[in-house]
Amino acid sequence: MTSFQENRLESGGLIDRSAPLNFRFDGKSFYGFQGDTLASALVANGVKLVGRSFKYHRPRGILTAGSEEPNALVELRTGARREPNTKATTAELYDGLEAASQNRWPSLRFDVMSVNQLFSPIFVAGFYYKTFMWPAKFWEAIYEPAIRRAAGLGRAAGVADPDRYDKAWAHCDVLIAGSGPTGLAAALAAGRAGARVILCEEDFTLGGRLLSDGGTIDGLPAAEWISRTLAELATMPDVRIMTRTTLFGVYDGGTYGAIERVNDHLPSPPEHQVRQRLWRIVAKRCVVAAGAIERPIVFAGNDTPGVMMASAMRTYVARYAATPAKRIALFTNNEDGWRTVEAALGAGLQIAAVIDARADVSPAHRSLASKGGFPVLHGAVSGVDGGKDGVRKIAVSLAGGARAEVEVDGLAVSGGWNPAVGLTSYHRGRPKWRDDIAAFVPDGAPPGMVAAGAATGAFGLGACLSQGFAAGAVAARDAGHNGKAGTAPIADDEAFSLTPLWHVAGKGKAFVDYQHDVTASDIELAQREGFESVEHLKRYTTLGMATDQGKTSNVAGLAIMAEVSGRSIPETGTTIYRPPYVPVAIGAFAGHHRDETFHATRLTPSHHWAEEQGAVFVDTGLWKRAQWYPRAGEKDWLESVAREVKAVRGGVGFCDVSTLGKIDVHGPDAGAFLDRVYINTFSNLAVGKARYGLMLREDGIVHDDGTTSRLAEDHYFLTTTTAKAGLVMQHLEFCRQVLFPELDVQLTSVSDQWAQFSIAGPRTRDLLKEIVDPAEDLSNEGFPFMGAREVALRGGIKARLFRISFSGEMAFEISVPARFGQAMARNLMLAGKQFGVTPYGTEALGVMRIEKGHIAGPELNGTTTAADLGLGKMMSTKKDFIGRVMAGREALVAPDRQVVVGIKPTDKARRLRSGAHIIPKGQTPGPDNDQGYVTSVCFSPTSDQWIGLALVERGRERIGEIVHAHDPLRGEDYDVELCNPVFYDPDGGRQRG
Amino acid sequence: MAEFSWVSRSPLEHALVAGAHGARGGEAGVSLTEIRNFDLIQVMARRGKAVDLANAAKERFGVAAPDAPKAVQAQDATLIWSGPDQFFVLSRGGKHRIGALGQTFAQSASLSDQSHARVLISISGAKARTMLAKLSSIDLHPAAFPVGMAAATSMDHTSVTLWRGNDRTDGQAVFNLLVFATFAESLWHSILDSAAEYGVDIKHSEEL
Amino acid sequence: MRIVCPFCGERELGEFTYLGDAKPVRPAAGASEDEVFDYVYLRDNVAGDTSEYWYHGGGCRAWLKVTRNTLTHEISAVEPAAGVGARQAAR
Amino acid sequence: MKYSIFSLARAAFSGHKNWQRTWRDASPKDRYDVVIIGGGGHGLATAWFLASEYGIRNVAVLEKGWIGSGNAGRNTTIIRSNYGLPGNTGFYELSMKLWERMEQDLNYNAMVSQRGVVNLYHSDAQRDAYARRGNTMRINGIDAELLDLAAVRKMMPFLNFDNARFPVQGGLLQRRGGTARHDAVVWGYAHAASALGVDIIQNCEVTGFVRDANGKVTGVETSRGRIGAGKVGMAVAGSSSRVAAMAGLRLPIESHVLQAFVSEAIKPLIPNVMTFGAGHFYVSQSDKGGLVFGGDIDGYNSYAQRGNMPVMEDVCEGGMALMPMIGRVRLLRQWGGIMDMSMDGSPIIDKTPVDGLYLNAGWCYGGFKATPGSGLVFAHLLARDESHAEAARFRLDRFRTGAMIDEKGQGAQPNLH
Repeated sequence: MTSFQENRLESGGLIDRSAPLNFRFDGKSFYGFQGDTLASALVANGVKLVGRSFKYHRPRGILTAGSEEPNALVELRTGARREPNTKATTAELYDGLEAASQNRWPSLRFDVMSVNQLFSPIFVAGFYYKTFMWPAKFWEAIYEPAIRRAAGLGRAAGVADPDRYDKAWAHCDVLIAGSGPTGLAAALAAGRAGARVILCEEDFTLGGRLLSDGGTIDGLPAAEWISRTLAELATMPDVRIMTRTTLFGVYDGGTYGAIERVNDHLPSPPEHQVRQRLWRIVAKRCVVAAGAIERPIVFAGNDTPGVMMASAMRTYVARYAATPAKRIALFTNNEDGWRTVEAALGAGLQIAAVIDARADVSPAHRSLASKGGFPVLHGAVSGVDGGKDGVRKIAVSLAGGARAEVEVDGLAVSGGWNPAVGLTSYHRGRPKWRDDIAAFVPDGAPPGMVAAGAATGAFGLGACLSQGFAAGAVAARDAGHNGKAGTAPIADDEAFSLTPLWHVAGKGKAFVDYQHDVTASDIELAQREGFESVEHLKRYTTLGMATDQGKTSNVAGLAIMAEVSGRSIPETGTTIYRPPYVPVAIGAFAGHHRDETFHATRLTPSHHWAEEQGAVFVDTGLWKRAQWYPRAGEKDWLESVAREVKAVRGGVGFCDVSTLGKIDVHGPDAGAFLDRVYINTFSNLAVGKARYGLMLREDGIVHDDGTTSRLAEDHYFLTTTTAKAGLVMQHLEFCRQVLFPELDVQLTSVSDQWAQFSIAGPRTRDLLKEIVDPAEDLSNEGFPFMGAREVALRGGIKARLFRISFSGEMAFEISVPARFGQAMARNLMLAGKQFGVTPYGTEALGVMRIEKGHIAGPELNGTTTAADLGLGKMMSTKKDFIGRVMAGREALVAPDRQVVVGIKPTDKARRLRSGAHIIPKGQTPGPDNDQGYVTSVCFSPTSDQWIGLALVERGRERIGEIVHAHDPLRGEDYDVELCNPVFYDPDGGRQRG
Repeated sequence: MAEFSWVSRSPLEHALVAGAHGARGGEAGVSLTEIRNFDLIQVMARRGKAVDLANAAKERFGVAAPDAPKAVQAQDATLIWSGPDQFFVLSRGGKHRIGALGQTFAQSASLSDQSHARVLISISGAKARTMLAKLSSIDLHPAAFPVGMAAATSMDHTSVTLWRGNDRTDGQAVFNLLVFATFAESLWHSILDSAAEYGVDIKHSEEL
Repeated sequence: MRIVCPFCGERELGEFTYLGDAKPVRPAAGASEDEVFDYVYLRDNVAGDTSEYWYHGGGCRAWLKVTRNTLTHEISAVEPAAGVGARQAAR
Repeated sequence: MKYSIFSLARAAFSGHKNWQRTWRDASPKDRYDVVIIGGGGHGLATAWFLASEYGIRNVAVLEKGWIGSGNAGRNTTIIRSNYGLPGNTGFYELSMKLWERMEQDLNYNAMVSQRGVVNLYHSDAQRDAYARRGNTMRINGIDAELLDLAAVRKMMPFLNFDNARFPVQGGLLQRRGGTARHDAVVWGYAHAASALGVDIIQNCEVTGFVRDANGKVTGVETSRGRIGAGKVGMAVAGSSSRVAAMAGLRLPIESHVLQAFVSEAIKPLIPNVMTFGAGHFYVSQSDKGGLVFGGDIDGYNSYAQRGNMPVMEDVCEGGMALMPMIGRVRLLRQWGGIMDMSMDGSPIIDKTPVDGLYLNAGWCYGGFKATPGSGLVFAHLLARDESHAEAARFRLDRFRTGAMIDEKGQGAQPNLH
């Protein structure tokens, strides 16, 4: 076993050399150390070529060391855990890590699609809008599939994600994004003041740029200051530090989104643990200490592997003790870039030259150059010689016009720094331009948020510390904490002088957006064609739309657009900043809401009893309801349902109807209240009686129906349909609190309090006599149809008994407190055994309601009126009620409306299906004679044929007419007769008997 | 004539398996206890009678009924705020039934029996807050949610009543949760899922 | 978004249900079809501060009247929907 | 310049130096026969149809920002004509037929991709509702197929069939439905309309209407001065109420935010457009590789063009419930568009009570797919002063008469449509 890493320094860095980690990249085995990212480990192993670009399949190397990386994207892990487009620069190395390069075939080094580069003169921005139009059919057949195959980057696993996710809430006074000097100083100040603090850091180590750039704070080396600070923060119980956590968005009311990569640094999450957790953080104040991102300079060949951001290069050297190159040049337009030279020299690397675009270089750097024995060239890099094995030579255009060449195997580039303005701009804020640093800085922020440090363009260490500290103190004070914050940490400010340089003219492709292969000439072309608005530019060229979200490309792109369109950069403006700050796994947003736990499940009081009986369940909203109870030997559900229906019609059966919404309406004005919400009158309902009610929406359309009983002078018990239970409660509360606050009425949902069963069939009374206390009079006189009252049951419990019927049979509904629901089901079986009692499910319930012509969900579809349903006469003319006026509009009372009618096939053996349309007999179906449709159907064991309900134009006037049921979707066409919707016992004798 | 037995069954009877759940080794981070034998009556002031209701409550329970999201401990009942001008009376089974309370509040309130409509779960342990943060958007920090604080809120899109009871003898906070009966099994599984990584100790009790 | 329920305190958006503009007042019994049409269908749809009905269904079940800016989502006032006056009268 | 592979190849030889602007950058004239407010897909399509079908070329399209900056550039690119109620059915099919010839009409590749739209169902009731709708489509000559579970499995084997809370039972398929590249639609209409003489005027915000003594609209005040007009057409979905208010009109419309999301680009994974029937989630995959998805509106009036987290979570929950294979795919960007939610969920294309002012509004979610159809029927109304046969039901007074076109049956509650 060897852990030889050719580009690893002997000492230094924040890696644990005692913990070697094995990993594979494109099948080849390597070693890195604990503390590495995949990118730093690849650097340490001398791997330069890591990916291929999106369009031209150009060889690409690692450009950055952070979440702004456009090039070094890999497929991480294998099998069901394969993650496409993972940034090697943020992937924490673990033992056994497997990664593969993307968007290449057959291999990274020999990629057939790199032939695209030959066609690059044609594959310019927006070329596809101008071609692939002929012949029209070829788009879907040929062009588009080819484009789709070529596009995209990595491959998703294509199978269910085996890992778990969850979501959590957190609350604090001060939320801090970033743990660099600014963030740590802010945490110190806020924590000392007594505030509840949450600090989020996307890295796995705290310190931000201090980890790469070092420095001296309060007289201590940066590393020591970090440990001292963390030790102090650890003593504060209300300061919470979350590493591997990125704050990705800000939402209204001080709610922030953050993603915690709980176990991504392991091969797979430990048992019972999640892979990632989505945080919703509610913060009174937020300090954005997200730092800044170094930006490239656009020049020909700037995408050659080995060209790297200057700050990234010193991160690899200083933090990871990994050397991206042996002989490097620096191309900079600012003072900060020189720090890479210092770091490289410190690590013993060779500096071939510094190309500084500025007219002048500081005396300190000039002497550094002479001491280090390398030249300082005033000019710009205008070309790169090299290929998939990396940079070999760079061409330099010197300020005087001469050219020079420098042999190097690595080029560090610094075009200046862009403050991370994302979080401050996500509420459609537009950052403002600052000439002195040639960058956009935040201009205001969402309420409660403030930026500090490099995120505002204050790049010096001293400024970061003092700004961060001040921001933390103010945030704590604003959140109501006035404890002593003490003094701010102190450090010097480094010089930062910059001469803007965005683009170096030269031959060859000069990349602005590396990942999407957008070049400087693409931007020029976009301008020429009128796509001058930055939003048009973005959309036409795809600039900034890649997985790096334009972090390295956007500002350079608009600077070039400004140049070619003759506007200033601020005039050109930025595109709208949109969350998330880094791409976030969709699984994390879902948390545990997937598979069977996607939504909650509601169980009826008799659920587990029904399960024991072998019931088949159906989802009704969130409910699981027994759909039917199959018995051995039954060949299909139709047979089971027919048996259940016959058992009810011929004897007795029962069904759990607890899913109906149940509402206690209390108070002296309860009756008056119900008069206003129902179309019919309830204030005159006698105590001990039930009545069917229909309520409208204010627009005159039917809202819901159900029976309401008067249990006492000031107490009604209202039922709703299962589907509308919540909505009706909300509506009634609106009526009570907002529309009619003068009424003394109180509402409570008692849906969960009562287990309610429908007991139906000619033997119902016999069954009830077994279970109800013999003192109760259940005779037709003692308990007439639509009676409702409390009764005692044998064994001592009280029940509410309602003589109502949905099936059309002699029937009661009985309610017992819900914890007796299971006992009730068992007792009904016991009491009814001698009468052949049969439990029935929702299917049989549906069959019997259709046989009886009762309306339900398919007819109450949100567009039907009371009259459409045949209930127009219920509308009281003597009172105001919700929906009364709008129900009278001309189109709602038009004579040709589609109204509920019964249908039966003329061929008795024919099956009906819902959704078939009704066409006059003998006519060819078309939009002009489409007269309605079939809403509900069933096989009626009672009629021994299929029957149904339909909404048909003028249907009630056409009873007896033969029409055509047209069902082209299922290839069926047949004649049906329009008939009375009440197929069973039309005069209602059975339910009254 | 058949003999009918009326066994009261908790909606959690099927789902609750007493013992350990989730991560093992070390003390369970979360303790869950279902309390099974209670009366729960919703009391709602009639129009213009809030003051009368308060007086009647004070007379019966010796404490003022809560007029803000709080749970007030009386000698043999807990009065839990459930909305403007309304509260729950939670008591050990049989102590304060709706019939008896109906007389107390006959002049001032409407009553609705919710004894069977809810399940009562008591949650405690070193990781109770951490676990609840996955389900509840309420700030449960000791300063924000002290003993006696209550909330009508939602967990996992399900309405619940949450309040902080007296601390355990070992000083751990106790969170009480009233959950709608028909949602109880579902929310129970969500709680177990959320708590599994900390280790869970599960039991039930007839004692309030 | 978070709404400060006057009864429960600050709560997250998911506990609330939106109804709409609170400005239109339900016409009294006997109002004409035109008046009711206006109430049911026409909206100012203001870009800026607007008063609207929200239901704290995931909490105390109170209907609230919320003053909110539709351009920024900032909430400047919340009161019980029946109005503070009506509520006091009710007590 | 005619676009083709040949012109592209020729241009390549000259280093692409000779391309002209895709549309002319016009300055406002004093007066136009028709002024259209709103340089989105609808406004530009209206201008193109006015010029190409109705011979009215003295037309200006006024856009307060950059063309396509409203919902045309902020949608999920889906096209379909699977509507179930008279009025919508015929109109959206008219639009679909225009999509099918758009590229040839405009000489611009808008990447109309008829990859199929499947609405999944999870219950018998949903199946029945889709059967009703699919049969309506067939009766109107529109393609529709009802898929059973086996057919869905075959077409989309990657869905969660095994342990779903609401198992998929089947779907309603419209094969001719699909997607189109939204920005290209805008640019294509701008390109073709500009070539026929239409003035496209960006950065020109309408600040008021000019009315004559009789109240007739005779022009508009703008940030670039007064512009006279024979007729003024509004196509400003998202801002309809605000613009109408300048003419003293109140509309049966509310503005709501609808979010959409796109993932990182990945190799082809999802072949068609799918809607989840047991939650709020729909998805397609762009030609560039991103999964483009969305769900329900946030649910409250908003002009903020950005959404909140609960809906974002709700959408991803739907996505994971339907296809748990997308768990590790990362969401790259989220944005919000302002929906012109009408009181019945269907659009309004009609004259207004103000003489000379014409309204195209209330598109709810249907705006993008309606683009070409909307352009044609609105151009017809502006040119002929009468409704196009396929838009005759999109009347402004239908709420007053009760002749609503309410596909979802939610009534006067815009946020539920």
